[in-house]
Amino acid sequence: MFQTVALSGSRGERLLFSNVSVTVKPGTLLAVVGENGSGKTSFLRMLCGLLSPDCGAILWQGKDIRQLKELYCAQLTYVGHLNGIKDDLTPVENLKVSASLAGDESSGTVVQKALEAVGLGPPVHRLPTRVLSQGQKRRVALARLWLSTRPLWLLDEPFASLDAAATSYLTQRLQSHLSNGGMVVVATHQEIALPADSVQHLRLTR
Amino acid sequence: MFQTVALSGSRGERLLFSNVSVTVKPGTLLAVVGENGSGKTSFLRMLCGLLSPDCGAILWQGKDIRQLKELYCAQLTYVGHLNGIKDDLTPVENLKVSASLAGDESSGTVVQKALEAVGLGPPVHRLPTRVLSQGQKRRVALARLWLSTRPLWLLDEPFASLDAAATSYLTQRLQSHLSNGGMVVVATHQEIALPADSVQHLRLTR
Amino acid sequence: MSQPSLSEALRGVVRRDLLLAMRHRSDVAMSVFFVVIVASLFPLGVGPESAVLRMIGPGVLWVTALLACLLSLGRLFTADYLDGVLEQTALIPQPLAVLVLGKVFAHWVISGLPVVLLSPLLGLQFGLSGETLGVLTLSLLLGTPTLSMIGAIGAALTLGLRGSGLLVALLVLPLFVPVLIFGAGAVTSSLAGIGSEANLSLLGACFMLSLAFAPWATAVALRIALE
Amino acid sequence: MSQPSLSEALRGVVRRDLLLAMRHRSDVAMSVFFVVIVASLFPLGVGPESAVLRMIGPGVLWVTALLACLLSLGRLFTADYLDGVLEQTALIPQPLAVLVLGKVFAHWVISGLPVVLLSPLLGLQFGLSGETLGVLTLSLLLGTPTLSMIGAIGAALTLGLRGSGLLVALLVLPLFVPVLIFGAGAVTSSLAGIGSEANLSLLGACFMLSLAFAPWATAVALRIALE
Amino acid sequence: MNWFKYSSPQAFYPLAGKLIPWFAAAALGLMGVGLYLGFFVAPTDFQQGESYRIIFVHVPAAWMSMFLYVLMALWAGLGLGLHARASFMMTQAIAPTGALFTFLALLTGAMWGKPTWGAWWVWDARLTSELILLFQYIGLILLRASIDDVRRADRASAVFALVGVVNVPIIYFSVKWWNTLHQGASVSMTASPKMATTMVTAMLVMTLGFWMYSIAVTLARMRCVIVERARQPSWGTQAPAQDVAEVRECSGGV
Amino acid sequence: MQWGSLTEFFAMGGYGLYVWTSFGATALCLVGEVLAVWRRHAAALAQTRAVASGGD
Ligand code: HEM
Ligand SMILES: Nc1ncnc2c1ncn2[C@@H]1O[C@H](COP(=O)(O)OP(=O)(O)OP(=O)(O)O)[C@@H](O)[C@H]1O
Ligand SMILES: Nc1ncnc2c1ncn2[C@@H]1O[C@H](COP(=O)(O)OP(=O)(O)OP(=O)(O)O)[C@@H](O)[C@H]1O
Ligand SMILES: [Mg+2]
Ligand SMILES: [Mg+2]
Repeated sequence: MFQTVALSGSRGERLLFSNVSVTVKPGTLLAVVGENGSGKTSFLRMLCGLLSPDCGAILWQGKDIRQLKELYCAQLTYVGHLNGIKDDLTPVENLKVSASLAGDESSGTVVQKALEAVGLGPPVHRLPTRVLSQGQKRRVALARLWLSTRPLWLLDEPFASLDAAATSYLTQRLQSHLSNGGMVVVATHQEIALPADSVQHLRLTR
Repeated sequence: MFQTVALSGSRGERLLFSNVSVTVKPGTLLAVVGENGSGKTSFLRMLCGLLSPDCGAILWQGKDIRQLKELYCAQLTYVGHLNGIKDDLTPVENLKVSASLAGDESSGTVVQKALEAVGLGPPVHRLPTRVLSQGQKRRVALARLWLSTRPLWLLDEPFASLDAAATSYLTQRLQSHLSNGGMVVVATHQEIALPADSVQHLRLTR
Repeated sequence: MSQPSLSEALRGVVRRDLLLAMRHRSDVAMSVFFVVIVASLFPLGVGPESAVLRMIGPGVLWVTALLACLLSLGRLFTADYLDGVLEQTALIPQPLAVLVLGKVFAHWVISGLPVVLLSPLLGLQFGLSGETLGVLTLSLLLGTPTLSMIGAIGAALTLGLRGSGLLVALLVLPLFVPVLIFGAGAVTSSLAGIGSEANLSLLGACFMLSLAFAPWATAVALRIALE
Repeated sequence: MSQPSLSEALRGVVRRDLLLAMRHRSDVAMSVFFVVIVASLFPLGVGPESAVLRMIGPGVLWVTALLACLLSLGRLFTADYLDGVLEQTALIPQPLAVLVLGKVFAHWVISGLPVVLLSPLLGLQFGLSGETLGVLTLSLLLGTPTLSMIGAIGAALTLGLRGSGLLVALLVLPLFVPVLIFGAGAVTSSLAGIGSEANLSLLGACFMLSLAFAPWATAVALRIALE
Repeated sequence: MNWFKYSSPQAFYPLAGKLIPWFAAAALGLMGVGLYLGFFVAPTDFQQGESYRIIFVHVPAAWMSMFLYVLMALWAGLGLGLHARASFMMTQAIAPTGALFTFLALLTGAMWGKPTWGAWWVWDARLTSELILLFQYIGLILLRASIDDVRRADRASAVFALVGVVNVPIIYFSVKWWNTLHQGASVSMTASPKMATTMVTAMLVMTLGFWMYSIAVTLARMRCVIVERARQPSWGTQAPAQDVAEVRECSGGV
Repeated sequence: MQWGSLTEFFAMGGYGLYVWTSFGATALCLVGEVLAVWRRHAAALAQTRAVASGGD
């Protein structure tokens, strides 16, 4: 179980949100919605521990993440606005490195299967990522989710610049993660096609 | 009138599209659609003259753009995947500079009105763009369209990472441009809420 | 339709780059401090004998100026390339070579000019004096814009052909060498009491030559990089 | 749940950076080439007297190595910061300081080690010989990793700031100076026939000190930059 | 005892305002006495003649330059450790004064070097390390100036200040370690003073005067920083006053 | 007291230039710093007042 207690966050001079208390139970998804600049990204980065809150706390299984530190990092997979992939490596190499750094299985076949799952088959997966299109790069970043065995996923606008096919792959993957008892927090502008009882909304206002 | 004649383009070893002939009449919009990596961006950059075609030609008012050169550049406004704004300048400064470089009016009031039109009011428009959110940065890039008096607009996924409000502002602006006899080419994954008779589709396949 | 005049576009490009520099005024101070520090490193490494220092002074100061230019070349196009401003610049309805010249000029004002203005002081640190200091300043005033222009070609090529660091070095450093030799030579000959006119006029020739060709070559390289 | 062992994570970080370097092998050649060119410019500028050359040799070579390190510092974190790899690295469930050490090690292998290996050859150019060449190489072997570690702090502090190339120089060069003095001092004293042990052991102390503190300070600075 | 009571800007601002005149008066008085002792009581040096009187500004300035750096680094460490914003403000307030004294030590040293060594400048270990100290101060100020975000600027410059502290012992012990042109310590705890007692007294009084001056100026600059930062709503006019201790509790506890 | 006359005092045994430059520069710097801080304080207060009266 994952929860925030009376969380407040600000950037520069602006208070973005205050007193946010939400609980994400296993098998549920929290969709963070709101206008541009309402603080979704900041909220997600705070949940990762990359940004420190003004006040309040974030609890993982009832313990403060500032005490858990690396133990907490081992529970989460974060995909941000930035893809976090190296332009000069191929998709296969990128995934291998990030999987091995995450401690997931990183053999060639597993990685290729993950890339095929996001529709990056044989001709493309051996090109340097630099020459791929915007949406293909995003797919490479998201392919990490097909390798991740961690319970908590934090995704920042995963659907941006994806086409319809990729959107449905990703939705299915989210579905299967939830049915395995995983937890997901997504910042998004789109509707997510998941059963309503597993989705919770948090609306941030400007 | 703007048209392509038997245009073919490739990147690296891959032929992306061939023999594309389309005509964009004043007051109409061409929506370029297709999967991720199907070549939409490449097509748009070719229309700008940034990329050269394998064969075929691009005609502006019946003349080849390779002959027109700078004269053709004076007819178009391009908003790419990249925002083309300076992170260290404020939205106001960014717009002023790009408007004056384009030869458009660049007085403070005009620029501020354009920014208000995309929902970037007083507190935000004086911050360095670096601290703005993903969607707010995109809005700054798009605000150029509110200043542009040029007939041809080439837009690459303008709706990506915009919220619902910004999407409707932009749609209205496109509408008014078309009704003034402008021409628009858009690469997009979304539906555009414009009257069907002014929209033409070009589907690229992988 | 709307089209800016050439001088308007040029001024726009220069103004934006200077505005960016003024956003962090410390930037300008920085290239000055860089030169001061590097010039101070040599006496530390070489030792304090003033005869030796005077002998190596012109060479050291010139190499330092060259390095300051080299270090700041990264600023010239990379940021514009990454944030998409470069492709917008390429679409401005004016010759790209002229706009490039504007950018190079702004770059020189930020990174080269302060070094030129500071050079008499640095010369003093190395025990140069009187007329020699004047020659040093003049040679830098002629030489640093040349370095910026030549460097711009290299910077543009690095954008296009990725990982071609070696190629760029091979291309640009040999072109830097004549400037360095004439520049340091002018100062050295003034130190030795021989006239420095010959070297200075060669520097001037380098300047004219690069003014004629470098912006054009840079513009071509940029268009390749943007493909 | 899944968690990589410390050594596994460390190896992963190092492997990725070396892989990237191998993708552009010319980048590695670049720092070698830089050192060769800068070191060769001096005999050109100063003149061919071998006594003078021998005297300034140690200082010039050390300053050159230092500048090569400085020039390549930009590569250390900037790319990772811009493409989001750095924030992913900060989320790896292992101490960031250790991962930083891995990155610094890879950086040294790419930009420092080639210079160390090349140094005997460069020393010959300046008329150094025999034992002195050995001392030169040894001093660089001890000194360049220290420079990389100290440089990493500056690179992390200035991450994402404009004009960071020069700012980093300003922050880091003062801290480089002791290393430079001990390093060049070791070679000079060996040239003069005095033992170089004192200077070398001071270099060693610098190395240990920065090994103890620099990765930690760098990690703190990186977390600040990522906020 | 609430140690953080006075680190709250709202409490500190008027307190500093009240303290400044006292320290300023002390500074003026001490410097006056020091100058009187230095110029009218202390005898002429038999080796250097009257030029040695530069010592009465040179040594106090040099000492203050190092002392202020250490002090600044201490505040920086405190700030990083306790997340106390007031400490960072202290760091910010001290830096320019430290840089000024470093500059003065260099300048007066050069003024002294010309008559005694025959050169304005030599590349001696102590001179060089003092020059480096100046660069460190400048680097610190520039680093802060190039970061817009106050929070990041505070913490980044704190890290740099802490890292740079290694240079201070190098400056202090350089004359011992490298046996150079510059004079060694003539005042020390262990050995009895080598200088005439009047000279030492004058020097110490001047140092004390500089110290009081530094405190006064730092407090005044602290007030500037408080006002400048109070424009941000988290502290000043718009939001209710917040104690630093409260901020700490809020972000530290659960 | 070792000074016979005022001129002797200012001559400083031939080292007047060095001694008085040192002390003069020090005095100038200290006074300058005080003025600079003073002005900074005034400017900061003025700007805060401007922001406050501007009503945001
Ligand atoms: C630019 C040149 C100079 C610089 C940067 C410089 C720097 C310093 C520094 C940092 C100190 C304080 C260190 C300590 O207390 O141990 C100091 C102290 C001192 N300096 Fe200098 N100095 C310079 C030139 C000179 C000259 C030319 C003389 C006299 C010939 C001189 C005489 C002294 C003396 C007597 C002390 C006091 C040492 C003690 O009592 O501990 N300095 N100087
Ligand atoms: N230094 C600062 N001063 C004032 N406001 C700031 C500062 N830094 C960031 N902000 C504001 O904080 C907000 C950051 O929002 P964030 O990136 O979390 O938005 P978001 O909800 O992810 O938006 P988007 O949908 O566009 O991605 C922006 O509105 C930005 O203007
Ligand atoms: N050197 C190369 N070799 C092979 N293929 C290449 C090379 N360079 C680019 N490509 C391919 O060209 C295509 C570029 O497509 P482009 O960026 O135009 O796609 P897009 O339709 O805009 O996609 P998206 O919707 O993701 O933005 C990609 O599929 C890419 O893999
Ligand atoms: Mg966001
Ligand atoms: Mg695209």
